[in-house]
Amino acid sequence: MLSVEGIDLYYGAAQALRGVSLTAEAGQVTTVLGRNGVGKTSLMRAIVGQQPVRSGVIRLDGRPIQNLAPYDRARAGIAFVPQGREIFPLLTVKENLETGFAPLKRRDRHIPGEIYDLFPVLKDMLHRRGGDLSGGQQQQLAIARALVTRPKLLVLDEPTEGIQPSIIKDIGRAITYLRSRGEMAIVLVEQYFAWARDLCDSYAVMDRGQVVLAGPRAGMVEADVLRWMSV
Amino acid sequence: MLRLLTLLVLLLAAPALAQAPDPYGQLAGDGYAEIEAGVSGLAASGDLRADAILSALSDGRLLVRPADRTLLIRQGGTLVDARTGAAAADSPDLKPVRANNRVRRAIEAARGQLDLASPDPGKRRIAADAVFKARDAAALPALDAALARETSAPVRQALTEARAAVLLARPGTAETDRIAAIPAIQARGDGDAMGILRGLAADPSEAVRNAAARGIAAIETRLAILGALQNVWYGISLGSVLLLAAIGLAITFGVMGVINMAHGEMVMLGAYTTYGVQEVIRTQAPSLFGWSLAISIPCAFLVAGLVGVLIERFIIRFLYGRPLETLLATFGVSLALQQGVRSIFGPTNREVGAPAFMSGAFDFYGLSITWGRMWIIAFALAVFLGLLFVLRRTSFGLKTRAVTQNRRMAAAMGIRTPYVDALTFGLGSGIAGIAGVALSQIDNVSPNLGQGYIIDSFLVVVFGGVGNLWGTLVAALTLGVVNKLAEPYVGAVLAKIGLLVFIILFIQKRPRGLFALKGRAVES
Amino acid sequence: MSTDLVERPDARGPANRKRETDALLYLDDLRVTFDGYKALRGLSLTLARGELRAIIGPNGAGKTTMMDCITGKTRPDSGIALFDGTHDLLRSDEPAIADLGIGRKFQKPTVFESHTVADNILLALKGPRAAFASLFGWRNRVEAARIDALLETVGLLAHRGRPAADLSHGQKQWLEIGMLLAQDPKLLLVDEPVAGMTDAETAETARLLRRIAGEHAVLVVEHDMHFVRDLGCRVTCLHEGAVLAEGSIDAVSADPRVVEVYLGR
Amino acid sequence: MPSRAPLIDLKGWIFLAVLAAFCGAVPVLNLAVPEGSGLHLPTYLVSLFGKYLAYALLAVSLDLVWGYCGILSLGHAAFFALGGYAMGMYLMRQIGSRGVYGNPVLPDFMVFLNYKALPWYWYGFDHFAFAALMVLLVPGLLAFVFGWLAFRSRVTGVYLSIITQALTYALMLAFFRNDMGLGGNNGLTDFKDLLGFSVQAQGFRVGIFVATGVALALGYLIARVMTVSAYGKILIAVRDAESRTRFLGYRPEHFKTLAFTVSAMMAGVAGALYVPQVGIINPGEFAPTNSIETVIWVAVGGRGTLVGAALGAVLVNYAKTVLTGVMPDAWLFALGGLFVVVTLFLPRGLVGTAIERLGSRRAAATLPPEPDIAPKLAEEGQGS
Amino acid sequence: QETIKVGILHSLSGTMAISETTLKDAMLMLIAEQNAKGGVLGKKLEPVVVDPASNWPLFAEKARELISKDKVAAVFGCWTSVSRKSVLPVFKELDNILFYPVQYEGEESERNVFYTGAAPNQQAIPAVDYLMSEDGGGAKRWVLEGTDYVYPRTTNKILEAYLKSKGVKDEDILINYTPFGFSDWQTEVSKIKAFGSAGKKTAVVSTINGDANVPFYKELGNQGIKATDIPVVAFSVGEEELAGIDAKPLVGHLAAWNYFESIKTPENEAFIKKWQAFKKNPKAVTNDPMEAHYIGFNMWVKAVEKAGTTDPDKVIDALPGIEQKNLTGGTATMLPNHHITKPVFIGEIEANGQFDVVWKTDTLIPGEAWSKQLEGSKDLEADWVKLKCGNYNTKTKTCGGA
Ligand SMILES: Nc1ncnc2c1ncn2[C@@H]1O[C@H](COP(=O)(O)OP(=O)(O)OP(=O)(O)O)[C@@H](O)[C@H]1O
Ligand SMILES: Nc1ncnc2c1ncn2[C@@H]1O[C@H](COP(=O)(O)OP(=O)(O)OP(=O)(O)O)[C@@H](O)[C@H]1O
Ligand SMILES: [Mg+2]
Ligand SMILES: [Mg+2]
Repeated sequence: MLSVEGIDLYYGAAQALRGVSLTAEAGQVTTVLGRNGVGKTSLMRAIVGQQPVRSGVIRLDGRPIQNLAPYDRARAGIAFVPQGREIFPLLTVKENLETGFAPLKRRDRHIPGEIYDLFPVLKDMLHRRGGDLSGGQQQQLAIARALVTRPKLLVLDEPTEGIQPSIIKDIGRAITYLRSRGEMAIVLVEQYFAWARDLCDSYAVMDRGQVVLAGPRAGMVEADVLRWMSV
Repeated sequence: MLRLLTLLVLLLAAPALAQAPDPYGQLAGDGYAEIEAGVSGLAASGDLRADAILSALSDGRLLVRPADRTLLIRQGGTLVDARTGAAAADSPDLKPVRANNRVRRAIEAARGQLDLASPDPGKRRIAADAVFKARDAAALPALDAALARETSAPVRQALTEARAAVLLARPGTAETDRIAAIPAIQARGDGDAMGILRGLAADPSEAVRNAAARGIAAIETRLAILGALQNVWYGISLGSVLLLAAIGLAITFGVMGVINMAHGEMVMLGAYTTYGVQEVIRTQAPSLFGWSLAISIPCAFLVAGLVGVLIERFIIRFLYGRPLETLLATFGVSLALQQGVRSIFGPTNREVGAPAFMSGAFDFYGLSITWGRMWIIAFALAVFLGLLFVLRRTSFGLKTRAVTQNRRMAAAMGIRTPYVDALTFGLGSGIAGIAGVALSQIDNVSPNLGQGYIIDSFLVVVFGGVGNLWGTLVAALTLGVVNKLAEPYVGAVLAKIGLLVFIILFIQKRPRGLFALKGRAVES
Repeated sequence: MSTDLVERPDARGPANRKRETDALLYLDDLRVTFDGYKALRGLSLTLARGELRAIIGPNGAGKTTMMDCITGKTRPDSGIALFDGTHDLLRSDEPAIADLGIGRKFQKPTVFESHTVADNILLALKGPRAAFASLFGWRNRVEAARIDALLETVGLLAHRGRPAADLSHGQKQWLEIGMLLAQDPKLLLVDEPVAGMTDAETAETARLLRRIAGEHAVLVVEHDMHFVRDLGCRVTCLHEGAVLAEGSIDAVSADPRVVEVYLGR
Repeated sequence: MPSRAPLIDLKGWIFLAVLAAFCGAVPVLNLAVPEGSGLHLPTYLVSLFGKYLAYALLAVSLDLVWGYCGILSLGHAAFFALGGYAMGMYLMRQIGSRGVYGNPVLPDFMVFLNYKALPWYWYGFDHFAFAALMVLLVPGLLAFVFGWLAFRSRVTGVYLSIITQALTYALMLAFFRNDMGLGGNNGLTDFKDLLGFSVQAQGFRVGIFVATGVALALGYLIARVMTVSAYGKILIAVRDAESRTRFLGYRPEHFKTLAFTVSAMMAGVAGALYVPQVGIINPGEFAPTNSIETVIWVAVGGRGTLVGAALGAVLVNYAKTVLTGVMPDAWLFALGGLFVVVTLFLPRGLVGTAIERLGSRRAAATLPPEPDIAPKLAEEGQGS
Repeated sequence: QETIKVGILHSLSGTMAISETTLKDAMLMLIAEQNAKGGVLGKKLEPVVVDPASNWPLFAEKARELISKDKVAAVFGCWTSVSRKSVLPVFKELDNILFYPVQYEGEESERNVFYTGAAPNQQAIPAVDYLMSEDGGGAKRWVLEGTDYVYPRTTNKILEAYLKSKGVKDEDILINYTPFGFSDWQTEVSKIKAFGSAGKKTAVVSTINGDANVPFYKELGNQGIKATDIPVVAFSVGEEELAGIDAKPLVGHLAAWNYFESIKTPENEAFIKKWQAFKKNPKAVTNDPMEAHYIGFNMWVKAVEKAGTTDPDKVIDALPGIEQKNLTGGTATMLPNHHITKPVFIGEIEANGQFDVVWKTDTLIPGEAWSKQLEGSKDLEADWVKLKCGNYNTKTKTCGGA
């Protein structure tokens, strides 16, 4: 579904990604691991179009998308849960969710009930301003908002940050459920190793802007991965 | 029938003036004094042609042939002799009989007497007022006759007042009559009534003086209350102007965060559009003039909105995330737009006319309410509510708010940000343009029009709390009312200075404006 | 710990009773309402000098709000908050509270973006805070060494000259921790320090905080239960603006109510 | 090592050198070179340059608070004008009995508006020292009181900008009133001499030009001292994340008030030097657009660079002088266009962009990524 | 070929552009016309136009530039008093000539300035006289409504003194000032209305300036104040200003000027025709300050020819005594006090935006630099021919100032 082929990304003069490649398949979870500052977020930004890549190709269903504007990528089926949540602070929770209607056809413009099953707090807070929620509540809202667009590709950048353990478990179940439907490809950036390992079908480990280890979970050697992730 | 009655009345009055000089000759005379005498004479003479001659005079259609000082009336393309009604030949040396204020005043008074017998109650009422103002004793018989047959209550009252005024002004009215006249004047209760009663302070009769003093006291309280209400009304009206001027800015600045110095110029463009529309209507379809403002509204919205979209596409869009620089760029745009309009339309004011429904005033329980202001208030509220609806209830409004709060994330949600940005800026500019249509009715239509409103607009938006439409509404009305309540006491300048100081102090108390949003959502 | 509140009559009369406590931080019955939503509903907590304490609790339980109250950012509707015996936190503003020796790391890292990493630490270093003095005074070499030592601790030595704006999310977290250490406060309030850190870093952070405790009191909010376990300290679980459970990690995590609202199954 | 930036860096040296050369050359070219020579500099240009330098000082003062402290003051014209008025009042008193009515005490406008005695606030202005003190004190005090109130109440961003604008607007209206006893719309004019020198004399014009140059250099140095010290770092921290500094124990209101007050005094001095060179001070100087123009000079030159502010002021005003003469009917297009072009293509202003191009990333990085005036709607609420 | 340069110093942008731009065009027309006649002293005239942008210090700067850099022989310019005050020192210092074409508050006579607009005694006082007369309506109560700046203040001071000398009582005079560019006249107009309803005939003397006039008149119209009730006489509202207002509700309100476009003389008709051709606009209107420039410019030409040089010193000495026919009849003479003699007309507004002259002075009125009504100036006299002084005190027999 998604294939990233040898992209380079720069912030000004500083290079953040060097020839990074990654693939994600429908019905599978691909997890990206790595220490702080190695370029995970940069890779996600490149995929969703928030940061331009200097070279390399990004394909969605075989179509190169690296030159599309972010909103066109969203319309092509990419949804993004950014690191740092990026809730619309002055919109209510409901309105935050409704921003996800933009790429949908008119008849699809409703909020799927399963979202409230997944994150029951949101239902109680529908009319509170997004910015007033607690950190963890915002994180839940960010995931829910991405799901409203019914994406083909869901990009999650550290979705468990600041979330209470029980809900992390719920999110894990949700990801498993979404994967099990087999329609959606999921890219997951995570620091919480054990959790990510249990969820993923394939993995990639990054260091200094490069992918240093990658493969299906079956071939994952925990010690190798952890070596790249310790200081 | 009525005409006949008038004639009768006038004939009855006529003998007293039998020795008077020929009014026709006087009208053809040189000095204004002579012409004035002619007018009064004509009215009093009971001449059936008086009405036609007076209206010709006030329209400048009354001509005099210098050779024999004959008066002629121009009726359409033809000339008739004023005295005989016979057709007359045109000649190049005809001169119009000139009217100045003195003559016009005489005409008004004269027509007042004549119209007292008009079949149209509206006209009779106006006539009664004219008599009230003129206080000409000669009108007394006509007044009495008119009173005797009057059936409409308001006209009756006006006639009674006029009669009382004439009686009080006429020397030699009996004391009892004078005292009897005072309540009618007192009931009128306005400044004019007060003036008349004040004039009685030197009356020889103690009873009259006392009655007048009581009348004055009663009117004074009434006027004080009315004055306060009137000031509130003025305040609301000023507030509505502020609201109109600020409301577009509440979008471009309040919602989008662009420090839009060119906002005033968008207002100006709207006003010039109104001018343009009226010019076209004047030349192409004069009958539509009454609709000119209604037609201008969508035109102004489109013109200013389009310019707004262009500004956004070519300049502002490169500046998101650098809001301060929008100040610089839009200031540049504002200079260029001003000069552009100056180059095209010239530096002087352009005339924008007021359709009939916008002019004049009506009396509302003693408050004088001008139609123009009332429509502007209604219009401002309508624009406000419309905008509120768009922003709060439509999906475009939701997208606008999402984009302005977090452009990058909005794009990631699939919202076409460039499109939303351009339309939002266009909407704000278009609304500024609409405001220009209204402002063209009360202010100069000149290249500087916008400059006069930009500071106040920013003040209103900030005072109300940036990004809060209701705040803008309340702020505009508050500032308007406070300003107008203070103005009669301290004068316009100090009132304005006081208001500015008030805002400065107020912001200390509420650093984020009147209707600041609270909570984490707005903290930085 | 002896943490009871002692109320002594004041010379000025009974209304001005002077309150004293032995605890470093004494919170009693704090209540906070936002637009009708009760974020804190009678929160009470005491922290002894040098104590390390972990706070857990569901999202929205009021943990951050509690820190806001302690640091003067939010004024509670009612309640008592005393620091270091007698200082009434509810009557002081943020700089005064910081001056008393309370430092804070924010849940969302906030650093001075256009300053370099080193300057961020520099600004946080303990020292005089007056405007006029800062015009003329300048930091000495000892402090330079201290800055380097701190940067070493938080692993940002290599980034010392970069503007803080260029750091990644996790690096900013570390920088904030560095700034907090630089302040050398009596009480450290640490809101979710290990969010976004790798497991190794998490363990390292736990060690760091344990080391600091003893000399300083530390209040840590965190959702990472491994980390909380590593801290090896008393744990307080908040729920709906009040304390739900308090005790050792084992006791708290075995509490069925905590499992129900927080840990999940 | 967080080393202290040098008091005068490279661009500072260049700036001071150019300024010194300018202040040295102008008198020579004007006084020493004979009038017929092609090199001769006419006196009117000396005054014109002097005016630019006064504006440059105003721009530097604004940059101090805007560039380093994030206070976008739209009211600096007020401080400038107040300084100008203080100087103007001194100059008026120097006229003595040489006014048209020959009144030894009352300025002309008071005579013909029937003033019987000098209003109290005119006392003392016959002494230069007093007037000079007022040039500093009046703007300084106003800025102190205003700043203290506003900063303590945490009025920031656009709210602050707009109330500074309201301040200058209110002052403008007040000074336009004839009852203020300051000449109303006509302001103060027809100056004769300053410290005994005739303001018309060529020597005086050169002298005050040089004095303005020196004041500019001093102003620059003061601003540098303030910005390179620890104070300056804290100022920038306040600009970037004011509330965060509070949690570190700083009191932002103190820092801001100090900078604002010093800046206002500098603006006052600029105004005082400006008035004798242009020969008039009138309430129009309080006009909000003047403040906005000052902001624009700074932006054109490069915010947060000080040198850029001075350069921007000189360049924009020079452009204005030339354009109003060369293309009187269309100069606004040119000037407006210039502003647009600068924003679009030189986002950090002339000097800022030059520094960036020269690769000195660090210096340029003192600019915040997101200036703080606009309503911060886009920011996430969970911060701090 | 060598030319004689003439400076034109009128704002082409900013708030004053609305009034001053026309004067720039008028000057260009006059110069072109003179050149067509062969120029002056055998040389062509070359206009130098600059834009002081309604900014007073910029006026001084531009004046300096015109004189020092462009070496103009004379400057025609300024509108507001403050702009004149701003350039005065420059003209004195550099010894050049300014022709100032606008009615002003008086109280000034400078060697380098020639005042071709009206002094208060040439506009304000005749207007009040008219309104007091039987023809004018016999006003007994007065509202002096002005913009708060020196011209209205001084004019109103003079008028107040004058009215009192005519027996008008204090309570029958209402003086009110509003700021520049004032646009919300509701309160002020209602105040006038109330003041005027006290039984005595009331008139308003308006010294409202510039942009504020349009909203003022619009509000008058809206509140239904007709000229027959309360006439308003204005000193700054001319044909040009009326072009921006729908004049129908204003018929009968008055203006006092020394020139009206509607006055029928052969000179005026020719002038209007030339102007409309020059502007390529058959609707272009002429006004009083334009005539002032017309007079001033022609006087300057004559003086240059008389002096045989454009040297300002010589021209200044040659100017007093020069005569020039007015466009409205009669001949203006430059007086020793550098003001000119003028006829005064009172016109009533007509529906087409023109004025109908309802009254005029029998003779030309000489402009007075110093008002006889004001305490401080009644002893002053200006005479640049004999006394060589602009403010000679007839009591102390000294020339004031330096
Ligand atoms: N906006 C930016 N400007 C300049 N450099 C940046 C920017 N954002 C990130 N970087 C740099 O790019 C590198 C990669 O950052 P990125 O945010 O992708 O890391 P990450 O792997 O997501 O880290 P973390 O786990 O801390 O979130 C880092 O060295 C960081 O300093
Ligand atoms: N300004 C506000 N307006 C309305 N509700 C608010 C406001 N601030 C906080 N809240 C609510 O108060 C509750 C407590 O928030 P707080 O941030 O203290 O939670 P927390 O315990 O820190 O959660 P997390 O673990 O997710 O960070 C939340 O439900 C939040 O939505
Ligand atoms: Mg990241
Ligand atoms: Mg929290």
